[in-house]
Amino acid sequence: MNIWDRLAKIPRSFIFLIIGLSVFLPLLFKFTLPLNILKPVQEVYDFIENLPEGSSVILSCDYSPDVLPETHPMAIALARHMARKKLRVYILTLHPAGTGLALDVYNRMIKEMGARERKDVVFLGYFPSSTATILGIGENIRNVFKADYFGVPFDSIPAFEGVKNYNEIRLAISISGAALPEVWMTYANGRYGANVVAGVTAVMAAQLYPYYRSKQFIGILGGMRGAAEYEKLVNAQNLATKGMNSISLANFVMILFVILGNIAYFMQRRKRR
Amino acid sequence: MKRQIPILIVFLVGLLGFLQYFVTGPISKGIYNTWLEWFQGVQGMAIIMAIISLTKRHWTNVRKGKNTIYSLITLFSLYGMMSLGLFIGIEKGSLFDKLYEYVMVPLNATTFSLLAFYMASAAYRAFKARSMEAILLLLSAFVLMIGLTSFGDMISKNLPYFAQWVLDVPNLAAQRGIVLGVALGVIATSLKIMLGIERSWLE
Amino acid sequence: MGIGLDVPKLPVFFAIIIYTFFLLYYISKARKGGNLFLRKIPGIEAVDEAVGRATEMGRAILYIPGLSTIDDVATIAALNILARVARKAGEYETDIIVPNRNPVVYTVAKEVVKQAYSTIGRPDLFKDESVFYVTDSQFGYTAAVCGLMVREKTATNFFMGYFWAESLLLAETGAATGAIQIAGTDAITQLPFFITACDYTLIGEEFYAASAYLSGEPVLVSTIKAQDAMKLIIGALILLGGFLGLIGKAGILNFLFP
Amino acid sequence: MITTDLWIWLSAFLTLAIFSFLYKDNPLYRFAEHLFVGISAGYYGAIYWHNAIYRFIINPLTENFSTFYYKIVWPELFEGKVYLIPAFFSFLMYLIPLLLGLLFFTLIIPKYSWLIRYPIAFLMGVGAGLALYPSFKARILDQVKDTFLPQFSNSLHFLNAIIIFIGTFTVLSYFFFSKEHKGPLKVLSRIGIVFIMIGFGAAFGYTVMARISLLIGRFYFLIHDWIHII
Repeated sequence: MNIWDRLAKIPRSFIFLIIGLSVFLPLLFKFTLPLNILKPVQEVYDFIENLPEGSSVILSCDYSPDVLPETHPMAIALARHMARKKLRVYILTLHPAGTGLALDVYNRMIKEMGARERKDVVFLGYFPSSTATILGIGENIRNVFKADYFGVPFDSIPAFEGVKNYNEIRLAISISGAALPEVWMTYANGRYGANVVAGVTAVMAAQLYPYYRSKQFIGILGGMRGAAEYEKLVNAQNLATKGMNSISLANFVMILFVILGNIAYFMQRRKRR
Repeated sequence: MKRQIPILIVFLVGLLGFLQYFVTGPISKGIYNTWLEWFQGVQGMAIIMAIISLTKRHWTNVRKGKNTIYSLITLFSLYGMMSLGLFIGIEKGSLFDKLYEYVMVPLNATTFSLLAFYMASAAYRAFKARSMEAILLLLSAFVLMIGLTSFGDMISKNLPYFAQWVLDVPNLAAQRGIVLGVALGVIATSLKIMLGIERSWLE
Repeated sequence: MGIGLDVPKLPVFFAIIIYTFFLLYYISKARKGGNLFLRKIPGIEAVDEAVGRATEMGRAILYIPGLSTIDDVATIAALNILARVARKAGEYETDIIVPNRNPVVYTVAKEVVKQAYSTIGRPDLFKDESVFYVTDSQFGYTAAVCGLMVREKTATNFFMGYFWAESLLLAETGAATGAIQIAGTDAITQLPFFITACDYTLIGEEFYAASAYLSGEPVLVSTIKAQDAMKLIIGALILLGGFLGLIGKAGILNFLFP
Repeated sequence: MITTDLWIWLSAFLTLAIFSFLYKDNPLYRFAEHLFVGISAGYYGAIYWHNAIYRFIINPLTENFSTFYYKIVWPELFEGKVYLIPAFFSFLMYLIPLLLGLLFFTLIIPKYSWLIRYPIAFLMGVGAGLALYPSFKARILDQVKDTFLPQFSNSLHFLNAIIIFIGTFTVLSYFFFSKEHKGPLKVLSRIGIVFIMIGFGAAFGYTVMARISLLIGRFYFLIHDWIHII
């Protein structure tokens, strides 16, 4: 039983343990591996950085709890940047199961980021029909946002002063694990020329990059890496950065497994011939 | 009666659904919206079929005393959750919503996250460079798996851009070629169903 | 009433009409006995070799007809190939094991295997317990079949039909037992796992073509022929567009695209 | 340190129950699996009732019936003329999907369960009919148009366009079955399989990362929301 036979006989649960640890351990420690900022993310940061104080921005958290690991850190990192820039942020969701997480971003902006309720940030809750909502904002936000999630009427919300539609809304950010950013792009950008940014899971990002290249999106945050890059830009490294460390280590271990497995396979075949 | 009328329904409903695209005016808008509304309504009611077959299967288990406790758990959670949603409501903060967030989501996410473990074990035990095709596949996968992580940044500044390029160009061409073929297959199936040639769904 | 023709969309209308014509043309030709040529799919020899291998080793063949329902195109294709594999297994008198996840597919699969044995004049070879229903649960079925692969030490594993995430588990366990494995599916997301873990994989349409070739069933063969005809047109259009684009005249074709 | 929120405890328990399947199949896992099957069926049952059945059949049915009813009882409520026929017709229209949907219940009565073919026929018809135009346009025509080459310019953009052109054409030729892969077709399909393998490799690399992100989410939940280690 030379080394290769023994290697070929490693029990499955041992492999599970190794990959489990390679994902789990990086979460415990606070260290940052090098991470370059790619253009699609840098352009989002630069765009928000150049917005004058008090500009209005829509943050649409169109994701449900099951894609939380990749999308929620994006929303929080973007919210932190916009709070620091003293922008006026309107938070809503077009996903039926998105209300809870959108509310969490709202509460964090008030408690941790010093945004003043209904002056710097407004929470508007869930809107069932995405197309009608996006088009409605293009006409007049007064007809769409009649009151905030807590029932405070449109007119007594200072954050809405002087804002009628996309002409006064400098940016619409849609974060989602589904195709909602595409709906924002098709109608908000396509019909009203609004600036749109997409924050999507890695799987969805591949489909949206062609629209970034044709400038229909200002920029795109893709998967855990996109979130980690933005956390690095606003230097508030959090879940996404730790997540990137886990992904890097786990991918490395996965590649080692493939190489090791192939070596054991070929060595054994040569021995048998 | 059992076969002719369903095939007639499929043909007429399908034909009208297809032709309305090519006619402008209120008539075509009317057909499109009505078809879409009725489709969503009837499809919603199709869940009845799924729930009936699920109940039938687990109820026979209970009656035959096979796997009873587990089948009872399925039946109880099925009708419990449904009646909560139907009679008490599905809004934010309702018990139904809490069960969704604290029971269904973790079960779903954890079940799928098991795949990360199975992939690692498959990477070691099964992914062999048996053929030229498999070698190419593994190399392209490595480029992605290294390029888009911190190791990619360590190796060289433009490795992430190369990984992105592999996604944007060769991968896009391959996916497009496959999508063209699959789309032709899907359309052929739809046409055969509408024309009553494909009848396997009638059994 | 304001009814008008939406002219820019008409190219799609004519394209669908042409496609329907090809379908009906080839189906009538096939039904009138005209021979429709389909090239031999390399995967089909691999199927016969794999059955031969199991006979040499004197061990059973495992055939999984996918985890989807009976109306799924992939399941129908899988059952066509099962008929061929069962016939070959009968000729070599090698056992075949067919575990099923869907009750309806189970009843059809049993009929297919019984039919296969009687067509080669060996109805006695058919063992009733060789084709069985396991469970409806995705991972429950997978765990049971993986256990079977390791216990029975099947020499050849076939994974034909539609699969979800469990494809990885099945292919990996089979590879670890050293069995020859052949897969065929149109589940695009699962193909990478099958390609690296199996000895041969029928990719997407190749899988349909193989089942059409093996079953020789007129509607199936003519569908492949009609698709090929459309592929010729699309290929020509791409070449034309490419050439015209190079000389900056691609605009001529814009009328084709609504 | 450890959270006191019982809901979090329940989620943590279920998460560990599913993870236990990694070691081996056990009663804890089977409980969680059967709970999952039941609760998700019940969830979709309620969601489809509110967002599909009620919204597209029951609600319009009752609304149309009430307008039709009031048009008879209080015609003066509607200044101008009262059109009974269109009101009745629009009410009737929403009876059709309701009746079709109710036919699903015949599944329980073996003698009449063939009636289930009518609603299925309607779903198949609408599904096939409505999908023909969009799928042909979006998945064939738009893809072909985007493969056309731009004018020559020694730029990366042009190089990419050439690669996409060659890749799409060769992958298409790989799936051509009416002629033996000999001569030029053999070369084309060999190039095609190279592109296919690169495509599948990229998709594979992506799936690995997507699954690991989910696993990170579960571990983070256990050590942050449940036991507050970090």
